Amino acid sequence: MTNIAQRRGTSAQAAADPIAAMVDEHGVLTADAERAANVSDAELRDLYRLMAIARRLDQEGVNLQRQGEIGLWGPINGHEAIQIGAATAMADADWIFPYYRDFGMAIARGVDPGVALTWFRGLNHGPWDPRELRFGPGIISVGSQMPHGVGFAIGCKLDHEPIAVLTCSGEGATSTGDWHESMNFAGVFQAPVVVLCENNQWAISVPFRQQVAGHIADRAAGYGFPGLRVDGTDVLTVHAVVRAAAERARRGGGPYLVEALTYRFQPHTTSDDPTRYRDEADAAPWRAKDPLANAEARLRARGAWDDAFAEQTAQAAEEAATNMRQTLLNAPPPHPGIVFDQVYANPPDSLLREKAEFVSSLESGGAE
Amino acid sequence: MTNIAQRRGTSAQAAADPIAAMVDEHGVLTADAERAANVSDAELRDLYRLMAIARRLDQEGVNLQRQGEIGLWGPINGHEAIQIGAATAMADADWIFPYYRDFGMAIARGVDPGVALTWFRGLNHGPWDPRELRFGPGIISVGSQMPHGVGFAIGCKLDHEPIAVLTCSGEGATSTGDWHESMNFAGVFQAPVVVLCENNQWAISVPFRQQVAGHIADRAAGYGFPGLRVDGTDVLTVHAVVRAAAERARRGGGPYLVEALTYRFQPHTTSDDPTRYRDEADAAPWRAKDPLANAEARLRARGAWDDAFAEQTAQAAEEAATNMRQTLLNAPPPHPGIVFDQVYANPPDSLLREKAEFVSSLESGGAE
Amino acid sequence: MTATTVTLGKALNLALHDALASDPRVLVYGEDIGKLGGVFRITDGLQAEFGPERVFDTPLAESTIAGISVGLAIKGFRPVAEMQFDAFSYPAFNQITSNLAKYRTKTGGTCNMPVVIRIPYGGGIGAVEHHSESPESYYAHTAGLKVVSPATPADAYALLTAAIQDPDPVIFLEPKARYYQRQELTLPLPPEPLGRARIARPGSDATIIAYGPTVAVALAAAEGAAREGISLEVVDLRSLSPLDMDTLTASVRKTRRAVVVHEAPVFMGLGAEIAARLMHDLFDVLAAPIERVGSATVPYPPARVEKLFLPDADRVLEAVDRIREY
Amino acid sequence: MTATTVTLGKALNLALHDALASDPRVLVYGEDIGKLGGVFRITDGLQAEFGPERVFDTPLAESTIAGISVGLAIKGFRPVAEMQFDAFSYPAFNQITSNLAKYRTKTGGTCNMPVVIRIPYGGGIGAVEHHSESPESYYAHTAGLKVVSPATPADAYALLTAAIQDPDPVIFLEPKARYYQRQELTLPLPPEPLGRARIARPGSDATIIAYGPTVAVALAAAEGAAREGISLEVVDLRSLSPLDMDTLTASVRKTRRAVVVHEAPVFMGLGAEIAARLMHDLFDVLAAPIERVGSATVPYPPARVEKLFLPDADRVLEAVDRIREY
Ligand SMILES: Cc1ncc(C[n+]2csc(CCOP(=O)(O)OP(=O)(O)O)c2C)c(N)n1
Ligand SMILES: Cc1ncc(C[n+]2csc(CCOP(=O)(O)OP(=O)(O)O)c2C)c(N)n1
Ligand SMILES: [Mg+2]
Ligand SMILES: [Mg+2]
Repeated sequence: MTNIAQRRGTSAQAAADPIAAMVDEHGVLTADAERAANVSDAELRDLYRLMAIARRLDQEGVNLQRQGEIGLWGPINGHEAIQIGAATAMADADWIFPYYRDFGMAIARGVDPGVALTWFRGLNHGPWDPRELRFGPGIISVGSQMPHGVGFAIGCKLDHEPIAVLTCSGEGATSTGDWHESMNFAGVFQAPVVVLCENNQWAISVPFRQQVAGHIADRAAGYGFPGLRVDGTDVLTVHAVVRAAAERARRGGGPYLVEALTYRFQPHTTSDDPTRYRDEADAAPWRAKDPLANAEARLRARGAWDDAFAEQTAQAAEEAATNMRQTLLNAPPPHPGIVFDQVYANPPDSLLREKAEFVSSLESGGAE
Repeated sequence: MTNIAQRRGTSAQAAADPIAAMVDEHGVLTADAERAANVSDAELRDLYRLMAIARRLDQEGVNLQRQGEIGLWGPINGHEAIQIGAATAMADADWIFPYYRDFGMAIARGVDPGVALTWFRGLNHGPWDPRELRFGPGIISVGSQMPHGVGFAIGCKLDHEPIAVLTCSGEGATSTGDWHESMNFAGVFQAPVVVLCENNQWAISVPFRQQVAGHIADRAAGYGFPGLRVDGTDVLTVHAVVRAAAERARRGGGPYLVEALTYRFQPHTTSDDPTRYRDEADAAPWRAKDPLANAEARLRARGAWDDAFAEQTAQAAEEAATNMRQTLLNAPPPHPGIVFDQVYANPPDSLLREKAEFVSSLESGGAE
Repeated sequence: MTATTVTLGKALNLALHDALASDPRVLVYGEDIGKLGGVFRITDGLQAEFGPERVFDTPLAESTIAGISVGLAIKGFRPVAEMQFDAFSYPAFNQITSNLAKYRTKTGGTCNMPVVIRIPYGGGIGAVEHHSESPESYYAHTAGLKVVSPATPADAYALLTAAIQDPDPVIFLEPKARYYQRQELTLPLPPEPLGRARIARPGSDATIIAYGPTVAVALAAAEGAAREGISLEVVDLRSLSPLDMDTLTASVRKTRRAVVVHEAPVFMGLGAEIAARLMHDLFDVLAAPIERVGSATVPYPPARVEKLFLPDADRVLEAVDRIREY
Repeated sequence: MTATTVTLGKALNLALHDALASDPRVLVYGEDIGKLGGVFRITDGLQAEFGPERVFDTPLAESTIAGISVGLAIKGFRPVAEMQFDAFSYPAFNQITSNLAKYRTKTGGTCNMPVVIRIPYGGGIGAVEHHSESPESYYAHTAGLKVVSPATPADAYALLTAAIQDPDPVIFLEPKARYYQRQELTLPLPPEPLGRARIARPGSDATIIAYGPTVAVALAAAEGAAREGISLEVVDLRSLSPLDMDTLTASVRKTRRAVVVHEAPVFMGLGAEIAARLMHDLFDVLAAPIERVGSATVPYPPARVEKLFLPDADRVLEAVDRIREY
């Protein structure tokens, strides 16, 4: 019986993984890989601009929550490089299946920020048409978006279309059964999927080491495909690595896991009080790794940073914040009847009757 | 940020794993390890005897099903070395959380075979008291026994008791969310658990390569503990490796995954028709690896095999089969009222009333 | 288009076949549904005919079997996923309730979910635990799903066809104990619109409301009652969510008496909703309270005693006696 | 033992505290229940006092949170596990229904399962989806579980204490919108035996049956009705499975009219079982059909419109009008 020796040799495989070779021991793009990735100064500036806008809008999200205009906000501070780097790495025809915190991805993908926030204003459960921007809804039931992305990717393969799918989650989500089952499906069906884990070290109050046994990137080997841990505070690294993994997927290379490390600098959401469970000092080593400062340093090193750019960017971010607020505050409240309309494409008569009664009782002031 | 470099070094860890060093590249105990394991000839004969009995009883299970005495039988043919080797490797105070196919473990652990079969005769859902033999019920909802074993193991750790827990499943079960979640819990809580995967290459009609992406033993590294693939047709290997893993767990060494390779020589259950999905030829390479023949060869090599032993063993197996049949056929049918009694330790009045009505309607012949 | 006698199981198989043949976007998948053809052979021959890209085995993971159907639906497929047995749909419960049932709402009504989850259900087959459950209450209570169960080969074909064509998620409950029930059919039958109950037998003295596996029980009871000169009307729900209250109300308005029969425990079973509604809507019409016949409030019992817990014609007739004597 | 004013949330916290203090086998665990004290602070301070071996955070995996409770119970612990929100108990559905509820049966009555699964439930808090559901029907329909929900700080303490002491699995549903409701209590209260409803307000013209979050709604309705000279009796179920039919029947026998109020969709909600039973058992007594007030047959709506779907005193009073005018 030679089965025992038949192992696919995961370490050999890792060594043979050209994507792994793109990063150094700190998970940062090597100089060679940076050259090969060929991200122009203009493109890098675009990434920076998107990150700066994302950060400003994120802050505005916090403000809006404090002002009572939205019910909840889950800050993305610390995730800018991952979300902007990864979302922009996907081709237009590619798909992204995000999780609730992927606001940065949403705006990079073209979702109107003010519209995105109507979700947290309680006007709806999800304000965009996924097919319009090839961007799924922000899933809240942790980990449960994974099978959607993998299923979609299997569909792309069945359709023989060169489409790659990015599925996103936090590191806490890797503890869920759905995460594992999907990883296994991805491997078994060799689905064209890039599995992105935004490891911000915390799942609400639970730190990484109490959440995850072993290491996330290491788990990919157990599913027969490569996994790579990268510096999630460096937008260029995330962008280049995810782009390479997506290309590989489109070429039929199968799934790839990217674990991007960063830190959740803010509370889990505006409802959270991190002083109960972590020290400010915990964040200290990460402060030096701010995604925006990192990107700025890269631009400066390239000589692609100047005051005019900085100013334009700040202005663009400010404008975006104003627009977001305005769009949000102008968003009309939903007609309650829509709650009935959205459930089924082919609603049962009984539901139509229920709606009619509901609406007429509203109109007669009955239900209120 | 040195996090990236902080990896626990899974390959380094594997190299440092003294249990992994016990087996050769075929997953078979090395001569050195065999000496160190110090399993006496008498003990090896006991293992053989249990396996022979298990095989004979397994055949009797098939017979009884064909004769309509039980509704279903899930043959263990091919699993004898794993089940007997592993069950006997656990100390008396240790616990085993089996799955439905672990009949060999049950009898090794002391469950009366005829009583065990009352389950498949439809007399009950599980005929033994787990605490009596420290042997859990045979769980049918695939993979869902894993959290029970890990939970119990966490309990042992909380109680500071040197108890190891063996949790068992097939390879199909590794696809379930519960398997993964439990592996992660085991790693996070450093639970004293030996996770045994009885990889018989088939989950009903689905072959290993369509079931499992990557390799099962490789997955342990992703949870931060070691995993080892062993020859599941060699009882001595399984016994020695599981024993070492259990000792390690009792000493606080944490979880260990053992993937034991074998082949399901028989149909999934007596309801199954494998001719629809596999060729007899598939089994051919495995035929040479029959667990009983393997053990006999080991005994012969030690000069511990003789005709008297062979005959005594065959006779013991025959007797066991007769006893099993007799016990089974003599088992009294359950009083239907017991179905009410077993649900709650503290049953609601309403259920007691329901039972009373049910019983009185039975007695008046009403419900039939 | 000639009449043939088919079993309920075969009718399901033919419906899947014809759906695969007529719509290239239909996919069939689940555990052991490929070469094996499913443990009940409902998918027999489909992989051989339509290939392993359209009919495929999955790993053993019900949550993700349900979960990929969401992604595949967005990609424009019409997934028909099988859960091997009733209780093995429970690992998929979160995907079904939190995602499948709510995805259209979550996407502002933009993403339809034309997904069918097929589940063999019910008992009486002498099986071990977890293989004989009646999970319909769980799904019927979940807004966003449609829940259907056929009781005859004709409906098996026509309702499964409609379920696959429907743009919304359908939990399709197959009465596994009736897979071998036969009927002469002229196929293909037109799809049967979801949501409509069927008068399985007209009658006037009382209405027996049943679905799936208990329709045959109700018919047997009606047969027995007829011998005693009692005329029972049998309504086969077919759709468990929504309920066809028009048909139910019309029948019970006429008979003024009703019994609901299902295998699930009476407590919080579908009979609760039906009884509550009928007694509410026909409060002044009813001559007797609505009776419910179902299982006791216990986990599904071991095979040896299961028959004592399952509804049978006698228990239905006792209930009929109670309401006729009321 | 002096009287203090505590919130419902604090009463739960004190019950957990006292259980941990009095029984060394009690364990408390779940997501974020340690240092954070739970997202609602129900476990506040417990880890600090009882240490991380008895009060601990788990990884984010509800199925295994429920699943380890089975193993820990066999090991002789009394696990009290928290699901962070209602809909996040769904990933644990298989462990709860297939294992926890059936384990005693599966082991021939030998292994008790003294496990409490705490679940904050219900809506009205302006939350995003999955945070406002009412899953009680799912659990109440599952034989082998007991399902409990307190409506007052006193009951929160007394019922949680009893649930932890009970040898069987209890799904303990906490009305999260009422965590801040206050009451003056003299603690420790004796445990309140599970299975008994409570007359929250005596009355004579109709019975309002409520539980958890809707008890306050029912009381407000009764208050409003009283101003118009109508006397409503409010029954707080406390136990959703089993139901205390004796108390319910006695009340409705007296009032001859009843309304059941819950936040869950009316369709297959607990009101169905209650209405079906009361109309069955009191068929000749009732002066009007039992009314049910609950949510529409839709996924829980977005925060901005949720109030329109939740039962309020006006909707209860409209239902009362309907049955009084009947
Ligand atoms: C199934 C489920 N369980 C629990 C929750 C509550 N919850 C929301 S976010 C969260 C932590 C998630 O952590 P992680 O995956 O690391 O993502 P992050 O929020 O850090 O970006 C928890 C427990 C949930 N939303 N879904
Ligand atoms: C959750 C669940 N899904 C499906 C089944 C049906 N089923 C019973 S055994 C089995 C295959 C299990 O294969 P494996 O884990 O390899 O164990 P083996 O039977 O080969 O020993 C399946 C699909 C089940 N029992 N439980
Ligand atoms: Mg995180
Ligand atoms: Mg197997």
